[in-house]
Amino acid sequence: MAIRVISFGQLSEITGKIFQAEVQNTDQLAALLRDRYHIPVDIKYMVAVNKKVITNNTLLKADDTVALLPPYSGG
Amino acid sequence: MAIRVISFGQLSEITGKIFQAEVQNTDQLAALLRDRYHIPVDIKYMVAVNKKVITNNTLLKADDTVALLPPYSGG
Amino acid sequence: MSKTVKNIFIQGAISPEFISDSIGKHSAKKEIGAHSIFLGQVRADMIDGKKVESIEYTTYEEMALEKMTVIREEIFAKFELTCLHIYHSLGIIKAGEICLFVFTSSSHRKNATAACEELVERIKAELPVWGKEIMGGGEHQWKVNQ
Amino acid sequence: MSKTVKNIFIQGAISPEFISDSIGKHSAKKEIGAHSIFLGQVRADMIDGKKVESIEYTTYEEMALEKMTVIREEIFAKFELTCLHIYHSLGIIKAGEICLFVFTSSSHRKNATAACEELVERIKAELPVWGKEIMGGGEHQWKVNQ
Repeated sequence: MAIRVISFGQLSEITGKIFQAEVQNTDQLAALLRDRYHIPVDIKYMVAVNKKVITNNTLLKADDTVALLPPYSGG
Repeated sequence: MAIRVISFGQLSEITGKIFQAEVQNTDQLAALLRDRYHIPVDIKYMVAVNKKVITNNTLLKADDTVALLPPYSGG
Repeated sequence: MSKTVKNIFIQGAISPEFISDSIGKHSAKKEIGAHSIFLGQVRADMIDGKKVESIEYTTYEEMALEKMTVIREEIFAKFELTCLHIYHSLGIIKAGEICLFVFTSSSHRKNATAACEELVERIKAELPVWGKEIMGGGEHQWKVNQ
Repeated sequence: MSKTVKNIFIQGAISPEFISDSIGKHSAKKEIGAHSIFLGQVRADMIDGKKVESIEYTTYEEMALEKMTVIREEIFAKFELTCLHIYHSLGIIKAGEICLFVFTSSSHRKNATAACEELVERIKAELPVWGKEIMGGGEHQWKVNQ
């Protein structure tokens, strides 16, 4: 199942702005980011599913939008 | 000895903006304000001699300027 | 000891254009990261069923400017500021118009914000300025700061 | 539940004229006694001997506006405010230009000041916005909020 992932800030330089990920849940996505995109461990980020930040592993549906959010630095 | 007194805010409506007072010290001035100008007791004010607020009875010299300052209400 | 005594008083209301000019002048100071601005606006309070239409401000100017010089120095000593500007209206200011403009700038926000707040409190408490609230029918009452 | 989601984002810098227009619009609201304004200005920081010339801001707009709607409601519930306006720049903002404008108004100063401060803190902590600091030679680094 291909999930749409949007990437922001520093992460968008590594993964590109938008990509498709063949994952069932957010833990699989984290593994993919580590293994395929080689995101350094010192880069912290949060994951939002349909604009809500999640903290535990979350099942994904085909029409979900996942966002990768590095620490905010607005203002 | 005539001392120059400047009056501000509500007090200036009672005493006029500037007046001369024949007093030796600030206690005599307070008595004059009460007796001649009948300043009501519920009107609070501070006294400044040469722009410094005084709290105790203060001797006055001929070239001193005394100011009567009701509670501030700027801003 | 010679201090520069800056005037803070403006005859009449403080216009929004005056404020934007003041803001614009800071674009050359590239170490600034944060501005904090306080504006006092004349309120159309109801007093015993009568509406305040304007406030007439008067001051003991010499004493106020000396006091302001001291406050300015103490604020600069207490907070890390790039600059600090204060303007207070004198004369009749109509309800809805601006009568006080306090403007602090710093590299980081905490200093600008805290300094601005303390300045406003000190201006209201320590500057010999008086406001006469003028009602519709021409009656007036002397403003009391909270 | 239908909420009005207001846009807060502006492409490019926030001009002093935009700020004065915003201030001027409040003269008809005669219950206002105090305005508190916070402005964020892009700082020309030195990073490893290179000067920041601009910051490029990007956002996850849908999420940011939803979050801002919640923050706005919570601030209105917590403080007695007449009104509240927020503008954040997107795109490249040069050092010395203004990138954030937070504006609160109230009948009395404590509410306006406290609300403005809390809004700035929450905007910096909770809005999905990112700043890319662009140096003279074209290098960049991602901004970190303190």
